[in-house]
Amino acid sequence: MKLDKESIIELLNQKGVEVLDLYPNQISVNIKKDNLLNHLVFLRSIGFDHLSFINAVDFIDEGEFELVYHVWSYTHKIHVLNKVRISRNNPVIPTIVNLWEQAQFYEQEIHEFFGIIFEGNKDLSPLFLENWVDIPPLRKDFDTKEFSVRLFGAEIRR
Amino acid sequence: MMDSPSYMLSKIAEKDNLTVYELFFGPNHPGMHGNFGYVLEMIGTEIVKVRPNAGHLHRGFEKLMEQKLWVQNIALVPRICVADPDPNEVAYCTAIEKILRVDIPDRAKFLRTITLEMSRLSSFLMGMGALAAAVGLYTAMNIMTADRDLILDLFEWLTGARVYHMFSIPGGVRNDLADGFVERLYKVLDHLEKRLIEYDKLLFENPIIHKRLKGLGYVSKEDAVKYGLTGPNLRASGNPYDVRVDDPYAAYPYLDVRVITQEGGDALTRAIQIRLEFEETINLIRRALKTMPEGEIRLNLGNLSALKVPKGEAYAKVESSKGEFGYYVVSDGGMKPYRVAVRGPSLPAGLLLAQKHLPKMKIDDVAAWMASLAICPPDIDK
Amino acid sequence: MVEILLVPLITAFISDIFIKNKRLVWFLFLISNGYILYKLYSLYGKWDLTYILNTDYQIFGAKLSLGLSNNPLGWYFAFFSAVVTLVIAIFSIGFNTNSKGNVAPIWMLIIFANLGIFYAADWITFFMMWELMGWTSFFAITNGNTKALDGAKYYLALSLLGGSSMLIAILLLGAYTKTFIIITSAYRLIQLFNLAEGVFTTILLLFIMAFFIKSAIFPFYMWPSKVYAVGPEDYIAFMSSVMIKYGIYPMAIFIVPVIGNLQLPKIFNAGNWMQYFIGYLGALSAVVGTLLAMFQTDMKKLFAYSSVANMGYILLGFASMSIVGFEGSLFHVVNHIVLKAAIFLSLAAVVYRTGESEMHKLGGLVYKMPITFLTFLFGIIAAAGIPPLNGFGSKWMIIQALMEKKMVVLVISMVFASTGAFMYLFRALVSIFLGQLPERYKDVKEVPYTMSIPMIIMMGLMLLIGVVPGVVMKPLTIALDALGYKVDIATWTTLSSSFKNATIDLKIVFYMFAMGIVVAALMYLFGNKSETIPQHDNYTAGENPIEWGVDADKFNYSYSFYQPFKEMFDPLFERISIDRFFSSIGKNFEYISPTIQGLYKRGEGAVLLFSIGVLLFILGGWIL
Amino acid sequence: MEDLKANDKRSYIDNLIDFFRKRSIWMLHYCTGCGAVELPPSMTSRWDIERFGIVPMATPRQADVLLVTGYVSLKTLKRIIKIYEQMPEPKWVLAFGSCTVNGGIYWDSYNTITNLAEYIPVDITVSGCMPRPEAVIDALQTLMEMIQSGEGGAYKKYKENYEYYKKNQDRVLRKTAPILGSSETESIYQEKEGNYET
Amino acid sequence: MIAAIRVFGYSLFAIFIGLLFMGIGRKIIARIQLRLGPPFYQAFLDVGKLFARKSITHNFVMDLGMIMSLAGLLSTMLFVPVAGHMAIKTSSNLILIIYLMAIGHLGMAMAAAASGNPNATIGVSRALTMMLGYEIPFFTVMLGLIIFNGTSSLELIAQSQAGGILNWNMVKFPLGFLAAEIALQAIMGEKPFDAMVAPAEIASGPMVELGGKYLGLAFLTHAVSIFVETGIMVNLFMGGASNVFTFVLKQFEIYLITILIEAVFPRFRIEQAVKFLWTVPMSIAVVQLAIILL
Repeated sequence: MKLDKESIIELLNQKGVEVLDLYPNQISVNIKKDNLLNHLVFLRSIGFDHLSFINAVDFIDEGEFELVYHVWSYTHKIHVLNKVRISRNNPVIPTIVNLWEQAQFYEQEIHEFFGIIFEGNKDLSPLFLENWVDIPPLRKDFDTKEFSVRLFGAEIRR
Repeated sequence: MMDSPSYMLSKIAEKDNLTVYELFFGPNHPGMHGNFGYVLEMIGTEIVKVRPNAGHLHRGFEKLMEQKLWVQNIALVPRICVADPDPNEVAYCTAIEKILRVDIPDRAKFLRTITLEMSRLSSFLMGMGALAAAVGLYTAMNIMTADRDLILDLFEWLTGARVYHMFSIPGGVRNDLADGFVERLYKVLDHLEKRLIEYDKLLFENPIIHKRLKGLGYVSKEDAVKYGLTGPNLRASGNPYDVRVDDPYAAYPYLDVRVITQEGGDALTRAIQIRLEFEETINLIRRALKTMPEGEIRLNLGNLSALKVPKGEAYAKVESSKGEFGYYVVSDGGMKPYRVAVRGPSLPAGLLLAQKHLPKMKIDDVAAWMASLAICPPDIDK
Repeated sequence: MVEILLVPLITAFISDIFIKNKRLVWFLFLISNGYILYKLYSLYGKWDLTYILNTDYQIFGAKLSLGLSNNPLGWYFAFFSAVVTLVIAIFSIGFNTNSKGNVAPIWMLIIFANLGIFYAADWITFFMMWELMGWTSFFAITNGNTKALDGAKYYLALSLLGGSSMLIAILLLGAYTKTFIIITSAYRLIQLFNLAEGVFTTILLLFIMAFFIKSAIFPFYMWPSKVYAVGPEDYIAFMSSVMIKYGIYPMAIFIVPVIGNLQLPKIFNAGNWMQYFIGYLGALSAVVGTLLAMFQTDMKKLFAYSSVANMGYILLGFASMSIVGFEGSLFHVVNHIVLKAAIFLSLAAVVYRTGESEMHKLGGLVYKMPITFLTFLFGIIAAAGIPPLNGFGSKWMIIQALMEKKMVVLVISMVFASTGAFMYLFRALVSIFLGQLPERYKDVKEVPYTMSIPMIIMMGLMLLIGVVPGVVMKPLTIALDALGYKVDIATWTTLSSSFKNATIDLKIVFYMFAMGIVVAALMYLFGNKSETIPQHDNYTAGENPIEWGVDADKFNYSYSFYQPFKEMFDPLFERISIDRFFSSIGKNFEYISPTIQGLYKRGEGAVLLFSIGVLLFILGGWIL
Repeated sequence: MEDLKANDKRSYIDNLIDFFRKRSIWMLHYCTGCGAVELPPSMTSRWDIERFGIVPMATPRQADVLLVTGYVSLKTLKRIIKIYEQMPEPKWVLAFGSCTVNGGIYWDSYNTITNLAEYIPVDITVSGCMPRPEAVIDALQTLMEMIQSGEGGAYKKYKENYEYYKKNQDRVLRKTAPILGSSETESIYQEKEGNYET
Repeated sequence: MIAAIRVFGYSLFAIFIGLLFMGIGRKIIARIQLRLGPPFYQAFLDVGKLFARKSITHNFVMDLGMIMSLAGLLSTMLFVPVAGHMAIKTSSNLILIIYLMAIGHLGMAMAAAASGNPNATIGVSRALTMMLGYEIPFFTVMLGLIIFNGTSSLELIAQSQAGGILNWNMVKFPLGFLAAEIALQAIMGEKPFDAMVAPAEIASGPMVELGGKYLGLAFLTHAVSIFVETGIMVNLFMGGASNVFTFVLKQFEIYLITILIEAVFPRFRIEQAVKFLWTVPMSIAVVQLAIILL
């Protein structure tokens, strides 16, 4: 049964989460860290079966990481951006591997590039980088240009 | 007594770890497409465990894009997937346009659509060639790669570059079609349609291919959705989902996109799926050329180098030849993107399905399995 | 002539007394083997020597007499067995320096039985020796090793089955032909065919069953794999090369003349049903033995099945019932004795140094044991029947004979088996000697000279017989002449069949191969120089194996070597349950005869006592 | 003059061998980066470099030329070095695209090296981002000329200056003690999570 | 002495013809693939380069194996009558030829496995499995011819077909020729039966660690094997030849068929290949054999 965007927003509002209507076919949801799993289970139960991917954004000025869980429904044709903010100093969030298995690799990737720890994920070994000793590279305080100059002797071009 | 041989093999491995040996499939292996690796734990010629070895192509795209201007990144994005670059440009530009909340002219939409579909053709030709090479049919690979060049020539005429076109820009496309381009494109399409008969004889109707690929790497209808497969792989398992129809972008709302689905879900079905979609793509380009309106080809967004995108975020997705390419763009209102995150279509297949499928598979079939799933390592590594 | 029987007997008793002094015992073993060989050499040509003890007893009207005779074919078997036994004896001195049990006295007793079988003139002597050999081998196999008990019991159970069927056959034969003399009984049995076909067939089948059990022909192909896997390696070398031929010898002197002289209707212009019966069982054991050998993980088991397959070839030669096939089979007997002994000696050397017989746990030993490797290489080349070495000539003759007789199915299964032989032989070579050398074998050394010299002798023998088959074929021709076969097949270096222009000159083959080596070596020297790099420096698609926790052990493809091929046969093997049947017999056997169990548990002294008892019993029977 | 003398020393045999080498270049194609996508066209029906005797090979043992077809990430660099060292002599290296000269479009990336020639000796660099098949063929033909004239011998340089290359390799592959990142950040991350190994 | 010179001459001739065929074969495949292809003498250039190259060996077994493999095939070649001529006059017994050929395989397999690379060993295991696959149908066809002619001498079989194309076994026993031709595809290791080298699966299998002169020797071995195998086919089915030129031309015809099949087929998996060989060509061969016997 296909639901339109409004009724989904309604449903989510009933659950007590904050919904933002972004674009046609796309809504954004702000959720709390503790509510994450329940929320995703609920979304899945109403037909949001495709986890597009997970990504993190480093809001360094606010001292927070934002994790975005992209979920798409093949029945309702709606894309939901589920945003969770976590503290930058204690970046811990529960894993969703039990919900979607491919999340394993997205979580590994985010752990590698942002240093966010996924509680309950058994394997957070590096996936892409070897012998990385600096701070996780996709954090805003990591300066790739400076790093490249220092390690590879790249010339800075203006 | 009802144990399958592979189950017994894993039992053997537990009992006596000297029965196991390891084989490195990639990164520099003739059967590997791209720079990617699997470390295979094997008993005999059967795989019992697999460790994916990604990251050889990691360039830190997402970091680099934060350093560059909005428009400079147009040069960067197509490089994420070499085989099928245009979806990246379109997805990136669509995301920017979504945040800008502008609607581009219709002709620009059609031009984007045509480049996307041409890119799909070239990518399919490459994918079919890779499949042919994986099972040793180099003649098909040769002819397909040569035919792909016809499309690349057209691209060169249209955009000035063979592979990385940088054709879509925020607000539209760079330039209009040249005189005679459409006629030439029709000719190439006719040629490809004729060649399709030869491909059928060589590859898709070849009994040996059927023998080798039948039942290989079976994905059920439910699993395909569960594991996040997209594109032809999803449709070959019987799911009639296509981003072009479900979440239309560019000119697809004006075109009647036929979604091809097949039941089966094995490597053979996926190979035939590509072949069927290849035929459909030819027809789609013809329809698009017929209905393409005249008019402007881009919006005036001022000096693009000084483009500022208002604060906000958007996710834009595009159906590439391998599946859903998605760009999540966050802007803080400045000259550069605050964060660009890329969803490549190959990750579920290349990493997750590898761990599900490769155990119990023979070493013979790894290359063919990879080619059938169209795994493209650059978009896993980014 | 009797002294060649007495010498091993006396040696066995003496070594029993000095059983604790290993060096002395094995030295005695060597000396007496040398003496036997010398004595056998001097017996060559004296075909009318006999030693007969006539008695007045009659069993079913047949006069009971016990006797030995210098039978040409028996001499042929005995002589070449003795040659190989001597070489194994040299090897054993080194091999047994630090082994637990001491197999020498019992082994000597077996050699006594061995000579008795080949020299027996009548069925009663033959049967006594046969039984003695069966019982004593049980103790030789176990040799103080508890793990070996199951395999040995299995062997004993089959031996008893064979023995009892032979006893019935002998008694029936005596009752109907009124004689126990082997040669005479064969002629009378042929006459019996026209009188009582049922009895004739029964006798023949009972005999054939007994012989097939001893030679591990299908469907009794299981015991070698169980026995060889557990016995002491040097004794197994003897067992696999010499002892497995005990079934072949009576086939050659008794069954083949009987069947060959029958006037039975031919099927498809090719052979009668008796021929096909023997032939198909031979083909089955060749094919099944080959297939099973391919899928073994234990090297001794692998070569056990290889022996089964080789017995199959020999039977195929018999089945052709032509002189080329017959002579080819007898030639293959010697070839197999030599090559199997060589292979098992090199395996014994490997076990001696590494203590491991599972092939996938070995690897890369070529660095450490080059002489063993070369012996093994020679052995497998010979076993695969590749020309410059022995093994080819006999296979060639058998195939020619079968083709001549148009037995197409048999010849195709022969080719299947010998091509398949190439597969399992090479798999053993790769797994044991080539590939990566595991860390734990870094300190392995080549075996001492006492063991490497026998292996070198074996290599020489294989090359000699391969290039100059006359060294075997000349005595064989003379022996067959003495038995009344018209033979004109071989000169010193050529073999021929009765096809048109079908004479091969093995000397020329050798020359051509040598020329090939010269040309290839010239090409090799013509090339730029090469550099030797360590074994672990390998193409790994760019990865560094160490970083992935992959050591030499985990970079060896040797377990489940022919897996895709095996999976083709998996459904077939699941149905074959002959093994289970005999296994259950073997298991239940201990309940049938608790005596053996008790004897075994009481240790060596009891074994000795028991052996002496059996001997006295036999001697008593003989003298009476 | 000196060059001429060097040429004089080359005997007929040398010339013949170089002719063979020139006409039968076997390449190992390390398919890193974008240049890899232009190799199939150059190898197949349209451009067909097999007419010069150039064929792709499966393993480094069989290959004469190593093609590094684009940017080189750190993980790849390690493998390239291993493969380069596994190739028997004489061997040549062809680097594709601007990425292998100065990092190209990825010059400021934290994971791609900027100049391949610092780590292994490069004989010829093909210009372009990415090089067209014509450029690839041109480079291969230049290589053929170099081989015939006896110039192409960067592999000798690798032997002579092994310490230099080794030092550079070790530096970026961090085989020696960690030289990157301030010790403070490092210690912070070590405390926080054990997954970052030093 | 003269015999030695003759042997040397024959060896060089076989190598020359084999390499020439390889070069022409590559050219033909290239034309099928719409390419220009390498020059017809490319194989000579390759071999020249390989021998001039420095090479890498893992241990002496690799050297021994490569020499053994070339020597084995060369000695096999000396038993195959070339237009009725042989280096040393002796009986060219078919069974002997079949068994002698195995030594080449053994040498190659040994050299490959000596490198200790699992890829090479898998290739070897596949090659030997394939050998069991093709030997049976090929031998069945040969058996028919041997029984028909009452001789196992290749020379006599070739002579018995003298006198025009209608006397050729190819015409008399078309089914046998068909079965042998399919088996020959596998003997030569061409597609669809090239699972043993399969680059996309096991990185060119046995050749994975061979470089320089070892690969050069492997090339020469392959060249001689082409000569031997086509030579056997010409003698068996095309009635030998009256002069060397015709003989080589007939050999090329056989090779051409192989190459044409090679160009347009993908490869079987190894167990599929064996099953195929034991069903299709085998049943054709059995029918042929039955026709001959009855």
